Amino acid sequence: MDMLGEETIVYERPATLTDLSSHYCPGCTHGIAHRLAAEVLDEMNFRERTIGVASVGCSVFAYNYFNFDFVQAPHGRAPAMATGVKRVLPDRIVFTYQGDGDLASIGMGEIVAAAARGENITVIFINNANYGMTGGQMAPTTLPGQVTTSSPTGRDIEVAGFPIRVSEMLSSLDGAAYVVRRSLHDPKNIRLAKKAIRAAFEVQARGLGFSMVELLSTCPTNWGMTPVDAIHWLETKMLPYYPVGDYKVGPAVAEIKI
Amino acid sequence: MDMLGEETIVYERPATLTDLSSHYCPGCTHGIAHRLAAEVLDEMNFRERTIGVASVGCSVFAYNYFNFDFVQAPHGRAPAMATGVKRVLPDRIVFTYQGDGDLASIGMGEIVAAAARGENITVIFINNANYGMTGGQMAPTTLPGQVTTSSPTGRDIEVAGFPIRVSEMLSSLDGAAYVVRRSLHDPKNIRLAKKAIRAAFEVQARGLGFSMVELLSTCPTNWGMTPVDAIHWLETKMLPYYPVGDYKVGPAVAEIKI
Amino acid sequence: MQVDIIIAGFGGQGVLFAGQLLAYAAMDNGYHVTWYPSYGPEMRGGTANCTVIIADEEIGAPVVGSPQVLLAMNRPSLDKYESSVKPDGFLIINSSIIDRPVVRKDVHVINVPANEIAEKIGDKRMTNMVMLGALLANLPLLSIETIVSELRAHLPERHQKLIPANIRALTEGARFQLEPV
Amino acid sequence: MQVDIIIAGFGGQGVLFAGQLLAYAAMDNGYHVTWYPSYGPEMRGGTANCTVIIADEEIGAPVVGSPQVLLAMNRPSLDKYESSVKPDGFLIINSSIIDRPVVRKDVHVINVPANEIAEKIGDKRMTNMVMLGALLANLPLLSIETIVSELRAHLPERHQKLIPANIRALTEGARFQLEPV
Amino acid sequence: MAKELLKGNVAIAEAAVRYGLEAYFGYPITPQTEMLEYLSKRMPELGRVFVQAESELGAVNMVYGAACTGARVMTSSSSPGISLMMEGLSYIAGTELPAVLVDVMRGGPGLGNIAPSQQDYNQITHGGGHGDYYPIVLAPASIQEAIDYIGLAFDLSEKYRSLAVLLIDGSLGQMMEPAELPEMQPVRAAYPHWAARGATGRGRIVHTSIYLNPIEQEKTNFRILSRWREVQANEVRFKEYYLDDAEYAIIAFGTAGRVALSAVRAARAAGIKVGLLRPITLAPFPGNAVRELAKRVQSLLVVEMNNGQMVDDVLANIHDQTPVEFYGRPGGNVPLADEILAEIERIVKGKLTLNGHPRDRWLDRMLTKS
Amino acid sequence: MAKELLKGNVAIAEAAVRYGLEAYFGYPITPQTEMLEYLSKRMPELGRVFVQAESELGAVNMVYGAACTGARVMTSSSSPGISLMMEGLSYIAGTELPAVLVDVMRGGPGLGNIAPSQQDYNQITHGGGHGDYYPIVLAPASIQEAIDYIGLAFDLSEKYRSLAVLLIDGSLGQMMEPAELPEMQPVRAAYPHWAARGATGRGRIVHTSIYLNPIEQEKTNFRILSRWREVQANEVRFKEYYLDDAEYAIIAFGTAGRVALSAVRAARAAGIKVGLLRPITLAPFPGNAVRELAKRVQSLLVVEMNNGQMVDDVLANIHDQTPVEFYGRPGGNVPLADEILAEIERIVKGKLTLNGHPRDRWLDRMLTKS
Amino acid sequence: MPPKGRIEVNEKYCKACGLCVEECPQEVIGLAANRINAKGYHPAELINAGCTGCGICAIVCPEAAIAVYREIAKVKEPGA
Amino acid sequence: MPPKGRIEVNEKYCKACGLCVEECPQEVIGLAANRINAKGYHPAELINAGCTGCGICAIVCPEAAIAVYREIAKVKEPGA
Ligand SMILES: Cc1ncc(C[n+]2csc(CCOP(=O)(O)OP(=O)(O)O)c2C)c(N)n1
Ligand SMILES: Cc1ncc(C[n+]2csc(CCOP(=O)(O)OP(=O)(O)O)c2C)c(N)n1
Ligand code: SF4
Ligand code: SF4
Ligand code: SF4
Ligand code: SF4
Ligand code: SF4
Ligand code: SF4
Ligand SMILES: [Mg+2]
Ligand SMILES: [Mg+2]
Repeated sequence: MDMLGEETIVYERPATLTDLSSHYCPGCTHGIAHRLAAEVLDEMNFRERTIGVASVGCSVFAYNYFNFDFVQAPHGRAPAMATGVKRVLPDRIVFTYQGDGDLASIGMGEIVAAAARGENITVIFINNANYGMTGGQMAPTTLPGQVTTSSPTGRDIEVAGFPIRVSEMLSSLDGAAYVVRRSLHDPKNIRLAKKAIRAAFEVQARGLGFSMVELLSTCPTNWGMTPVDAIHWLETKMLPYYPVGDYKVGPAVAEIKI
Repeated sequence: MDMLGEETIVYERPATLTDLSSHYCPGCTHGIAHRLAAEVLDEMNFRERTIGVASVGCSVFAYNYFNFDFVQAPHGRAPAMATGVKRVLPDRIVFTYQGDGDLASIGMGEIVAAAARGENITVIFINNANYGMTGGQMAPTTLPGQVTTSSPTGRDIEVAGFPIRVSEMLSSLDGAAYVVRRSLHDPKNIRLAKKAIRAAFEVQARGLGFSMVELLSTCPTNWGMTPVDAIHWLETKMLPYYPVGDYKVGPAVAEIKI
Repeated sequence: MQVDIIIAGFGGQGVLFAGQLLAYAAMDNGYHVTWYPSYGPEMRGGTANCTVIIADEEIGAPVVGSPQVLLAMNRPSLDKYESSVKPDGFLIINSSIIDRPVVRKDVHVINVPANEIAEKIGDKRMTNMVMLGALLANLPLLSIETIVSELRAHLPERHQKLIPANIRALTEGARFQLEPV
Repeated sequence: MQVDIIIAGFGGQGVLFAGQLLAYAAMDNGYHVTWYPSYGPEMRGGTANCTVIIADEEIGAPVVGSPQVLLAMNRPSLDKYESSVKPDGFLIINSSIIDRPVVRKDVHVINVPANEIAEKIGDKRMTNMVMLGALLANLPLLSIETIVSELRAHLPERHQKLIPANIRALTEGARFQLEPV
Repeated sequence: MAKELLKGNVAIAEAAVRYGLEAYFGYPITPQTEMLEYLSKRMPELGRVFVQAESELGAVNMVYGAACTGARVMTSSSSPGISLMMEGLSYIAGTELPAVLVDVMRGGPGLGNIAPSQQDYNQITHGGGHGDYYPIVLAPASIQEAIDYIGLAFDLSEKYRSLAVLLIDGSLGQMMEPAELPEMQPVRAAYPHWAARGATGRGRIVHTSIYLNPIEQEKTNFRILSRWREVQANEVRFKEYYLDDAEYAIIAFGTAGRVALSAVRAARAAGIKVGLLRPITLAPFPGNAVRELAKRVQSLLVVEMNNGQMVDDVLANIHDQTPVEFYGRPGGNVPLADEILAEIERIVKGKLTLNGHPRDRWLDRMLTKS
Repeated sequence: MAKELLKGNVAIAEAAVRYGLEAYFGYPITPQTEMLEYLSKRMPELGRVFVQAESELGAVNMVYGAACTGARVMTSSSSPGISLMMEGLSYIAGTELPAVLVDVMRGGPGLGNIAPSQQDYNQITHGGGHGDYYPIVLAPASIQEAIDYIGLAFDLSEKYRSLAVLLIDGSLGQMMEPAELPEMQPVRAAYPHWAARGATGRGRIVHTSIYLNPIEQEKTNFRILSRWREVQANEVRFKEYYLDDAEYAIIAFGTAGRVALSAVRAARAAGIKVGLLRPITLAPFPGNAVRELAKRVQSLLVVEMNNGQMVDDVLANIHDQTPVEFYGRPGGNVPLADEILAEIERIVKGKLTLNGHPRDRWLDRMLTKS
Repeated sequence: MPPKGRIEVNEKYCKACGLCVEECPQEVIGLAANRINAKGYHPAELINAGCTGCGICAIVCPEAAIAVYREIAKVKEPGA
Repeated sequence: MPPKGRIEVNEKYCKACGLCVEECPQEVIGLAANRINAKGYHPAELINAGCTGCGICAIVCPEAAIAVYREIAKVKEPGA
């Protein structure tokens, strides 16, 4: 393409992302979530006071991509580890980045306890309706009838039960200040997701308590789809079951303007 | 008292209770919950097909008091253990009996998963706002400001967070068929509690999924009160925070007439 | 020199506190001392006991099989420990509620109607102090005065007003002399 | 007799399946055999390889340091394993996408433009079969026919129609003769 | 039945099914996930129980519950997941119930990696959970053995009312090898007298591990230990290779054992009289066999895929003066036969010492190498 | 400072505070709950961190997080709770972080009881978690030692970037004894270079235990083991009593050690030349001291409050021909000095054997007794 | 006329918690002042006439210690 | 007239997922058919004129591979 005349930068890779190429599969929206977190932390100028907590799942290596301090938690225990960090360093920004297997299955005890305690941390929760890293097994978020490697004939609700709507569930807790669900399937929703992440960190910076942004995300590889088809599947299958929305916006939070 | 003329038995110790004197403190309403479960199982004629799952808490020895098969689970894991029993023996009646520390703290992962799976078991959940067995520490259900041995200046919500309303929380799960809260503080409420326990076992017998009856219960010893004062404290302090009510009554459940 | 004392009774009879007073007093008198509680297999409403060891050298085992002294506040305690007391040892019995005689013939038995004395003093909670007084009188290792000053030091503020009653209880108890075997 | 074969390439190049075919054929021809996959430290989108060991006695180690045969489907595989091949061993190279010559002088190198041949056959997925054909031609342990019958036995129903293409690929590959070192 | 080319994880799962597995509870973790995946299809097909638990804690406690009913029940996991099961395993042991666990070990500690290792030998054989208890631990070295020993695990577990663990490394889980599966056996029809299945026509049965009275707990400890002594007396298993005329011997289990076998063969080809003792039961450990062997050879080489764990059990059983050397590859590395051959050559050269710990000498060599 | 009459659990908690404890995370469990209760009051008073976690899993992972920041941090629990921490402990070890754990052991396995025991010796010293790792384990036998060694635990833990465990039995947690607390020391002002506290003015710091490449994991395993060898070389601690002229020796730790001391005194009074070696560091184990001692005496008696666990470490260190006998009381029983005295008298009578395992002989004796 | 009832307290179980005393609408239960059971508690007993056999004491008793009986009302003779 | 823009794809990051191609409202992005990057992907590139610099491609890119530039609209001269 020809060079333009005098130009302005509309979009640039956020400074807080390292220059490492990611290990995610092509089209996996984990990458979008990473980018949004980086953009927000850059905008808030929080790089030097942020400590991330990676979980176990495809995002286990999240620490490779962010240029700030990071620790890596056992499967499901990121909220507890984040609690340890945050209590010792209350003026730092501490967030966990967790998948749905990690947060809603093995880690359910820790996320509920952290939310109930009103732990002043932020949780970025990637709901991709399966266990990505281990090869696509059923997660608590797997849809009824969805075929996975451990629900080979489709999730049978009679035997494997019903998907957990985590945001709805956690919103019943008094300690939760900000709990919302967003989706990463199109530009508009991505923009809204970014705003929510910003709000969540703002909640933390103001000491208002537990904040969580659930993000509907694709797993093209294990869903067995192209990235574009995966986006479509998310929109048509996941969204109806997991409506985007604000499930808990505490009174003090409602005043935050992004 | 003088003997009466021809008389009828209005109330008798249920046959399913063993003749062992309990280890509970005087006035502890754990005993009422035991009695109600025994009455219901007797009425339903379920003794021979019931398997109880005791948890870790003051009720760890529940198995001593019921004259049917019983197993004893690690702290918090009763729903998982019950799942193991029930899956192998789907036509048996399987119930857990758990305290609030057991169910809502260490065992949160298991209870949420069991409810989400729609596990066809019944949970009798004793909420006494503290850890009775270990000497009265703060539980997830301890009220704001309540003094316990691990919240010596009263539960500080800024640091220790907010009590969890378990019934409300679990009712958000699709797998939960019947989730209600009752209280053991007066005859009327005890009668309602019994009805709820009956309904819960009925739900299970009909294969309708997960059922739980939360029972507000006293702990005179650790609350540092007489049994009568404890009843009063339950009524005036706990009830407002934990309203009795039906939090989830699935459609098929609503048809059950007790 | 080493003296092993077991104090045993119902939970609520002040067994553990009586032992602690002994331990404080022993420490402040320059002895080595250990205080070891045990709650028995019953969890609630059961028996409680503690072992106090007072010695003039480093103490090994904090638990003992055969104490020199048993302070039995109730019948189950007597039943449980009677046979373990060392020959020539002391058996201090709360005769108010222990309704059977001691069987052993090779120990010194001191019967103290502790409940009654305490009630006479006007405070049932003093039973343990009556018993402790009897113990001190028969085992001249620590003085009643020492115990009183430990009471002053360790009774919670709101109970300090009970010190006179405590002193009376100790003194009344101390009147129970050794009966020859 | 024991032959150690490493087949290595990108995930998706059919590396693991080619190895399994060899393993099935070896088993059905009465050999001892092991097939051992490994995914390298990268988790996703990385390289894949497998080790196939064919022997006439019980097989010890299922992994080997120095294979007799390396089937290199891509450049990273050549880079990684070239130096490990046993002297006098075989190096079967997918010359379509490996853009450097083999450095070793003490091994037999067979260059196979496998991608191109597969595309000529009309199915890119046949690359692995072309390579396998070359391997079989140079290591006369198992016949192409055996492999074909394993294909019939183990290709999923919906891929059975590809068998003729597979046969062509194997045969085309088999035309690549040993170049003397 | 004819031999089939089978992947380790799948072979174990199908063998368990054919040996009458009634219920499986598990949670995904590499490198054992295929077991769970396979059974998620297979068990429901047969009308048997499969549950993907919420976690390994969930899985082990579902096993605990199902074991109380007398059912043949199993779970499987890998190192970090096994650590999460420690409380549950201790309870199962304390309740004297049979249950089978498959541990497909990976590199550790911590999250480590998914490559094959034997780094959990101590955890599994010497009690990673609290309290005195004694799991039976079987270490197959081939897929055929894995098939056979999962059946043995069920039998021993039930015979001795004990935990039985099939302990393999990731490579055995992932590799394929021809092996023969057993015939399908019927699920049991009669349950043991202690099975809690509802008190129909009888008094209640209670399963618990709490004994508030220390004397009662001690009796239980003695009972468990007494059973363990029977296991020690009756169930020690190991395999010997080339030991008849051996002047040197290797001791290694599982994959390390089969790699060692390759090295032994290579050494034999070079005229070195070396043999191999491969423990099948890691617990009970074949201590007598090791002791007798030590008397016959000039030196012993222990090979493991860890920092040296079984080597301590070997040393503990050698009261004479035979030098022991160690070679290990922790962290998810499988030693190559050549590496072991080099070690054999080294010990043949002699100049071995009885002083110090073989682990220390090994680490010194490894650190100078790298 | 003057001596005070202190309860073990409270003494440890207050000592930890005075040694600069910055954060405590725990969960109630008898017989260690007083530690948590005490700190629930004490830590907030000082503006330090106290959190009652949702479980032991929560607690250990809060410790893990706090340890990443370089803070002095600790948790405490008892046997079943410790089992739940195994995964987290393995992660902490794999991440090479300092952290302190207090384990107040109770009778097991399973739920067992709340009485004092030493049944978790193997779990704690030989790695109850997965992977090769090596916690430093200190075993005080009095409240004064518990106070002193909690400080030592912090120091060693930080010096070697290692887990350090204070391992006591329930009786030490529950008993009272005069002891002197240290002066209040200030909380640290400077943090180690590796502390993750926000990347102000520097590049990022990452704490993880994952090394997908087995070679990197192996390097980590070697690094951890190398550090452990330093610990073994520098930090072995034990106490000796009456050993100068001893013809017989007892080896026992913690409460069993102090009971043994009473028995030794009684035996000495009866003219028996017996002494006591009491390991302070269970890991590193005082193997050399035991070996040298074994050469000097006619026989050794190991006493434990379990089925015989440390006895295996004793045996492993004795390459000569000294007979070893064992006496244990598992299940929450504290042996009486008289019982040990009887054992001393038995070994003095002689007729000991070098064959078989002392545990087997002991169990036979116990079973015929009861 | 209210129905006539009576209760039997199984003293083995009673722990003198007083809940039955508190809840009895007829206020006819008390704790036996001068008697203790094997566990050392002063067991509950009927201290006055007037028990209606309403069963409330049994409903609130945590120890299932109380059995309640009620006189069967005489069936009215036909024609009466 | 719509604004004029351009994008730069950092080929090191691009994995040819095609999300930018799909979402570009101007349909000016394609995957380079004949070129692969170090990881073996055909990277995205502008294939037609008409980019408005809207930034949508960057918003949907999971690899943060795209930088977007837009020409600064000439400020209208006063009086024009
Ligand atoms: C204790 C433990 N159990 C199991 C695993 C294996 N494991 C690794 S990632 C994962 C699931 C991750 O799924 P999710 O959290 O949904 O993340 P995603 O990969 O889908 O982003 C599991 C089960 C583990 N590492 N540790
Ligand atoms: C793993 C584990 N952690 C802690 C304990 C100690 N513990 C026993 S009971 C109990 C609390 C019980 O409280 P709750 O469940 O509320 O029952 P309650 O006694 O109040 O009826 C705890 C923490 C244990 N036994 N196991
Ligand atoms: S497996 Fe799924 S979640 Fe994981 S990187 Fe690939 S697409 Fe993303
Ligand atoms: S401690 Fe509390 S809950 Fe436990 S038996 Fe006593 S009163 Fe009941
Ligand atoms: S039955 Fe009714 S009236 Fe009679 S004692 Fe009981 S509560 Fe009182
Ligand atoms: S309610 Fe029951 S336990 Fe309580 S005093 Fe009455 S009879 Fe006794
Ligand atoms: S900036 Fe807009 S118009 Fe330009 S390439 Fe990207 S999406 Fe298309
Ligand atoms: S969205 Fe990003 S990664 Fe995907 S094709 Fe476009 S530039 Fe490449
Ligand atoms: Mg996921
Ligand atoms: Mg409770």
